[in-house]
Amino acid sequence: MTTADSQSSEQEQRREGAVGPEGWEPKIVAFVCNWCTYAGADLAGTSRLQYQPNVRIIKLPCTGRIDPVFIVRAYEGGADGVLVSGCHPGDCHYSSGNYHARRRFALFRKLMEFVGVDLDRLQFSWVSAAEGAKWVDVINDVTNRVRALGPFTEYQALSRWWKEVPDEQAIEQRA
Amino acid sequence: MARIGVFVCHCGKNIGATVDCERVAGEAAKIPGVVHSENYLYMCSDPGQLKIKDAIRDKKLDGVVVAACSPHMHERTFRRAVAEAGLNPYLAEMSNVREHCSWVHQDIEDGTAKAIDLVRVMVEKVKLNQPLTPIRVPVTKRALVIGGGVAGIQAALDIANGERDVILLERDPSIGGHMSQLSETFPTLDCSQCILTPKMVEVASHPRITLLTYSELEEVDGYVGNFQVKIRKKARSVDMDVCTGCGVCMEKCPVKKIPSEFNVGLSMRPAIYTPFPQAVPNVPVIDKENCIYYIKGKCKVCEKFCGPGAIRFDQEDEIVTYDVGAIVVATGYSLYSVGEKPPGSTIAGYGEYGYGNIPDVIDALQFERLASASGPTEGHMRRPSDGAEPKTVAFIQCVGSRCPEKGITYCSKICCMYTVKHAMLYKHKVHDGDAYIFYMDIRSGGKNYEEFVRRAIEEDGVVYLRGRVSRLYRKDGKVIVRGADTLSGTQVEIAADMVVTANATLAQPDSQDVAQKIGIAYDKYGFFSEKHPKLAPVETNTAGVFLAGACQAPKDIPEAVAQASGAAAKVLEMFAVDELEREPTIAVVNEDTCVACFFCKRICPYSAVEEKEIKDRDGNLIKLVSHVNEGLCQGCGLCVVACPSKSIELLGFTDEQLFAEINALAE
Amino acid sequence: MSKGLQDIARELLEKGEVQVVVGWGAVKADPDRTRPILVTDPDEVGELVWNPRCVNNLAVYLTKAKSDVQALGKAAIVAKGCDVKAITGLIQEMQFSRDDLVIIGVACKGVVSDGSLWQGELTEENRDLKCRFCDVRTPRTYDHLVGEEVPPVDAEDDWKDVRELEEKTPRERWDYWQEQFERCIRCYACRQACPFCYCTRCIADKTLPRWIESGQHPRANLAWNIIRAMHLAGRCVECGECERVCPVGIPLNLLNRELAKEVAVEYGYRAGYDSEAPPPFATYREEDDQSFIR
Amino acid sequence: MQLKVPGPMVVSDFTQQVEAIIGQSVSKCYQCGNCTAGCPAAPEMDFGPQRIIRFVQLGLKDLALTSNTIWTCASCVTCTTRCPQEVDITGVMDALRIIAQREHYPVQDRYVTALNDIFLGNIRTFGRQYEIGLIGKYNLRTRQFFKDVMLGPKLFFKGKLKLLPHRSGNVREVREIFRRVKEESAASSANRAGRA
Amino acid sequence: MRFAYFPGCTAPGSAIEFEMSTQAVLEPLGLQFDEIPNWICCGATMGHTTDDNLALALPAKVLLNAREMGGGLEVATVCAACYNRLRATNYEVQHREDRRAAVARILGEEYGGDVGVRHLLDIVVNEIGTEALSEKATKKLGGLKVASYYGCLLVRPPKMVAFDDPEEPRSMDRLVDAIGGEPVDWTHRTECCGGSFTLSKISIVRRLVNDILSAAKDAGAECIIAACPVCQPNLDLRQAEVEKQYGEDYGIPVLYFTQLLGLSLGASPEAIGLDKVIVDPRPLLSAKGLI
Repeated sequence: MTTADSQSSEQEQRREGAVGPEGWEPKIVAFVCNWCTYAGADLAGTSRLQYQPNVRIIKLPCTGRIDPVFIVRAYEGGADGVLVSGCHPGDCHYSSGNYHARRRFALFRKLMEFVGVDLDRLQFSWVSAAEGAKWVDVINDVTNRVRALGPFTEYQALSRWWKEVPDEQAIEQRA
Repeated sequence: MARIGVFVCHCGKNIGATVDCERVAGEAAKIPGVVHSENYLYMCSDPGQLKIKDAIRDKKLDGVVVAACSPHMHERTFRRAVAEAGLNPYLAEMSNVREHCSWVHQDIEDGTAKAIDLVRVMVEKVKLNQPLTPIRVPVTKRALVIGGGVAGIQAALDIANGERDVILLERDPSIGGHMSQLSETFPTLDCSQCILTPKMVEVASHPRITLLTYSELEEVDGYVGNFQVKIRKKARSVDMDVCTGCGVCMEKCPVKKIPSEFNVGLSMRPAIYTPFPQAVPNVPVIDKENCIYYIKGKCKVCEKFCGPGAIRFDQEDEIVTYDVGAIVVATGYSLYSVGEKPPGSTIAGYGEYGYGNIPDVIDALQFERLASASGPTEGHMRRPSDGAEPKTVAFIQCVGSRCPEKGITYCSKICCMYTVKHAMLYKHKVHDGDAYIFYMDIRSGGKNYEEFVRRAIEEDGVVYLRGRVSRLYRKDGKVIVRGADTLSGTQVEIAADMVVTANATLAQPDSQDVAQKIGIAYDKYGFFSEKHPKLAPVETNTAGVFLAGACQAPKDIPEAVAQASGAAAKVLEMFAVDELEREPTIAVVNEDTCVACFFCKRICPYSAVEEKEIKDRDGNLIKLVSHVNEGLCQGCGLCVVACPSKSIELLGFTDEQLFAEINALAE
Repeated sequence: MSKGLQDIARELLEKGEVQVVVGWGAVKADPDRTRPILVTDPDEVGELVWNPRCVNNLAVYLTKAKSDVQALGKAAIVAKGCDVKAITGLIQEMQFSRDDLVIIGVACKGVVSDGSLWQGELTEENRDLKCRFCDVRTPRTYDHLVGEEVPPVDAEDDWKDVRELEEKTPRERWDYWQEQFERCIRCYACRQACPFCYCTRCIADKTLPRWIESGQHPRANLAWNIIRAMHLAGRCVECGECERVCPVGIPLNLLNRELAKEVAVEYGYRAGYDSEAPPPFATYREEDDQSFIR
Repeated sequence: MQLKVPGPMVVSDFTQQVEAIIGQSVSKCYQCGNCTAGCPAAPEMDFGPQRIIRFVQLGLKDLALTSNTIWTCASCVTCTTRCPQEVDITGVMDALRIIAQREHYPVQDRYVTALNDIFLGNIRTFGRQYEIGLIGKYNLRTRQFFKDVMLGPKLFFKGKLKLLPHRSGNVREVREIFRRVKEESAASSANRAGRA
Repeated sequence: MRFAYFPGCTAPGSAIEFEMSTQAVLEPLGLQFDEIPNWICCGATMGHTTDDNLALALPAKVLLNAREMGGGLEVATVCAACYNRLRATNYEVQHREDRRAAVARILGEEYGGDVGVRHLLDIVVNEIGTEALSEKATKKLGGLKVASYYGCLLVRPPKMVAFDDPEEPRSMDRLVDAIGGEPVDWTHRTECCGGSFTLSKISIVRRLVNDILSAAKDAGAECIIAACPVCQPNLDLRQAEVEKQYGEDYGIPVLYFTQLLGLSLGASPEAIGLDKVIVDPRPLLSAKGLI
């Protein structure tokens, strides 16, 4: 939001071209844990596997560190889909973080479904540090599904009402 | 305003081929707060690092983003370089434009666009990075080893020989563990006690080792480098300093008929006893449950005959406390019983084997005692019911193991090999006898193990029958074994003189209590969990606590010893420094807004969250808040998410940083 | 009914067992309503009433964030079954201990959705929606009980209301909730009435970072309502106070009940039943459902 | 004998057919042989139960359904009780017998099926069992006119065999049950065939 | 205690003494067995080896009929085979959605496995209890050596049926002990007698019966008791031919547990059908002064 005006013209063109389904490319944010999925994505890289370029990774120590609000914020920022990925059950670097995350997201998912979000826009996977190939499958599949749904116009329509007003209180506090 | 430097690496062609690095650097320069941006062929090379250092100094950078490979590869490198230039290393971050970008995309437009996004994300994060210092904790250079079996003995000796103090804790009256009960060991057939006893003696005489036998762990407090342990020294009723170990008390004790634990019920012992003649320490204990004096209030025969006057009927349990820096857990295993299911257990016995009530059906440990030269039969093969030499012996493997029906799904690992050994020992002792082994698979992976199996079959004539045994019952003084051989597809019935069951290896029945006291994880069978199954098999999830031997999973002697030495090396590694340094990724609580609901405390996998009282100057409680012990916190961030009032931050991954990252991707 | 309640309250105050009784009192100006009152004097217990107009969940006054009842000394609270669930939840969340509180439970056949509809008996028309699925018409725990025990409602489907919405298409649900949330004026009455919103600083008010956009517009309203529901997941006892106080009539309890249903179905847990139980989102089972994770 | 695998190894239709009846996967069996070891009828079987399970695992339908094993099983449930992997071996035997009869496999032991037919026929007719009719008809069907000829009188004179059948009051309902069972079973096998 | 009674097809016929002796013990034990109206056959082994749907439909019908009697009665039965089928049906419909649906389609009525099923032995040992039983048993058996034979269907598979240990059951032994007999410790309590082949595969049956009789004899049993109308005739009726084939001389009377129980509760030999047993128990019992 804050940097929209600083993008290169090329970038802007690219994104402008992607407004409608014509030439539109899905934008997906992935929240992944540092120990399994991030490393699994590294392995996909070192194995030179190819996948679609629509996903942007945000790294956290553990899926248990992912607050559902982060996901809400990603949608607010224009994401068409969100992926959460971490260690397989039993493999968590912090022993139980992914188990807690599993419960939290099982519920959050239901809530999002209940308010009318298509669940292909909110997906979950276990990808271990050894599963480079699985990471590729997951990314391609998530991307294809979100592509099939088209832009998340419902959510993005909510934003059109909105004009960014700098949060003066926040600025004050930081100063 | 921030002063961020962005450094884009080509990694030769590795990144440069599918990411236009110049354009990435150019775009980065336009991000508000970025005051320096450049690209270079190899950022991790010395000249590359120098560019970063120079820019830090020249442009007075307060944050660095290196767009290169995975941080798992070079984060340390760049943080070190940044630190050398005088900037706090935690103000540097990496954007992974190689593994996550150039290597996985072919189109240069796609790769470049994604790389720009990835850089933007990290720039926004670094703007909010705070200088952090690694957590430093002092180390008490004394170790506690729990369990005096072969693993514990080995770990204690290795640490002590590394010139560090060790407390070796054993709950039985003597150290030695299961290994001291064994006759010979596979695959070399050397005598178990002959190789173990010297080590036991060395433990007793080592100046660096404090040996606490007949003692149990009460409580563990503190964290890595700074544990406080409480140990209960049970009353022996014998003064260790006075007793000479002459053994007269044991001879004179009028109680004679207590089944010997050491001989697994195959012989009897008195109420005052040492478990076996080579016990270390060679000081008896009085078994209060069976001692006539303790039951009826009179007897004291042992006291009358004790020359040095070492008997102390009034001795009481004593609690001692030690500060230790590291703990090695080596509590060993227990053996499955075919007897009836104990109340509350999920593990049932074998009704089809008569629940252990058939006299000539013995378990593997009993066979070890029968075969041992120092055992109740002095090594002669004599079956328990009538003392006759058994001429037909059936050995049954996988009793309790690989048997979900009775509660245990795993393979006990050591039974295949010790059963071969048993059959071989039997054949060596009874030349005209027949040995049959009922097995499902022969798992003989190990140095010289398969050769050992072949030797038993080819040279000693041991007969392997592939199948489980469905039923055992007694008929005319024999044990009828109803089994099968699936290779020939036939039912097999053997009228055996004796049957030996290779019972499953279980976790110690109280392993969960021990784990909870120490604060380590355990699996559903009660075995302790290692930190990582591949790369950290000796460590636990609790820093400063290490595992050795069969308390982690079934293991044979060389594996237990190897892991014990590994644990000792880990301890000595820790003790090589005066202070431990840990990543500063830890959680901190905002006490002003904390409402003391303690969801954080409930969810923390490391029990790092404590309740803290905030008091006024007069000592009156104002409120309760939570507090994160930085020695215990591992930085997972579970508490941060669980906190309803958002009063906890995870340094290095603060909510503000993460929102900034997400916002950087917004349109 | 009120008489029995007054007797108990008087005795508690006279014997000094408690210093304050939190209960409902009549509103003289408006006979259709009752209001929360604090009684500290045994002679004033006549103020206390119990009838189907006693809608407020008084548990909200027990937390430090909302009132200083705790400062008045040991309290007794008059509580319906749903209110007692809230009390149990607060004890579970360590906001006070059971020993610090005397619970005067009231057996309840339901309260009226609107006091003016009260014609002397409860009907399908005037009974509050939340009471149609009530599982605690007799409180699950209490020190004193006013009235005879009432069996729980035998609803054919305890989650009929949420299932009805679940059966619609995602788009229909989206439109439905947008229509609801659009009206939200971010007055935070829901937060104020909720016994579990006891944070001294709500994340809606946190600015560094800003968790939820402030202001009144669809995107921010959606975020607030989602996050509010998530924060109450596994904790909300479905007392319906949020929905009752909402000035624009958003069916907030429906959102809460969707999550309560999932928690009940997936984890066999009902909030407010057991103060000793671990909260469902501070614990897990290895065999928890993971069919949604590939 | 040879087991040929012409293409990718998939779970065979036959295996699935058995698993649908027993409600359990036969892949749990690790061939320990405990079932064969404890089987009271194993000496009379041409393959032990463990072999039969193996046939089912590999989809070797003809071997499984033409062996005498499935007709020699006494349904004593010893195998299922002692199976370390909790495989319902007795259930597999039942399933194989059911499939063999439905699909008209040549039955190794007509004595058993003859008895079953008559037994169930009696239930269909009378709602209950009619023992003297059972023994008589059975001997007729299996052409062993004099088999157990001495047992019948023994029982008869002890007052244990009644000459007249003892009817249940709701024979009509019983016939209806048999008719619906037939429909249901036909439907479920058609279903399975359809899936395959 | 009141139960819905399912006598089973053998009650009026081959196991008439089981039925007679059951009826004889009810009153002294304070039990009331009300016969399920219009009960039908459970299908027995023949049912479940012929059609998986039939195997459940017949017992489910019986249980539904029992439920119609009202009062939430549990079903009681003495036949081990019936007991096994009824319990197995409950287990299957409780644990398998597809089977429950099939049963509902066949019977036109939902059955979820909610009607409890008890064997008389279970009721006597676990509800009445051996202590109370000992008090009621006025005529003690004077140390009669009894081998308790449980067979297959009473204890297996444990998940479905067991009120006792599947390998080392002791209910009947405790019962024998309570009424003054001496339970012998023997090895073949739960070995199969081949009952389901009693008319079709006689050679197997003879071998298995011989094993059981021989084990009982070795253990010094004077008689065998059973709780199953398939086992008892098998061991009793086949005894002569087994003796002939294997050259043994057993002569061990095989009784129903209810017969000994009836005796100890003071029933007459006629009332418990001692005359119906092929290997005549009367010489043994009169030698012991019991009749």
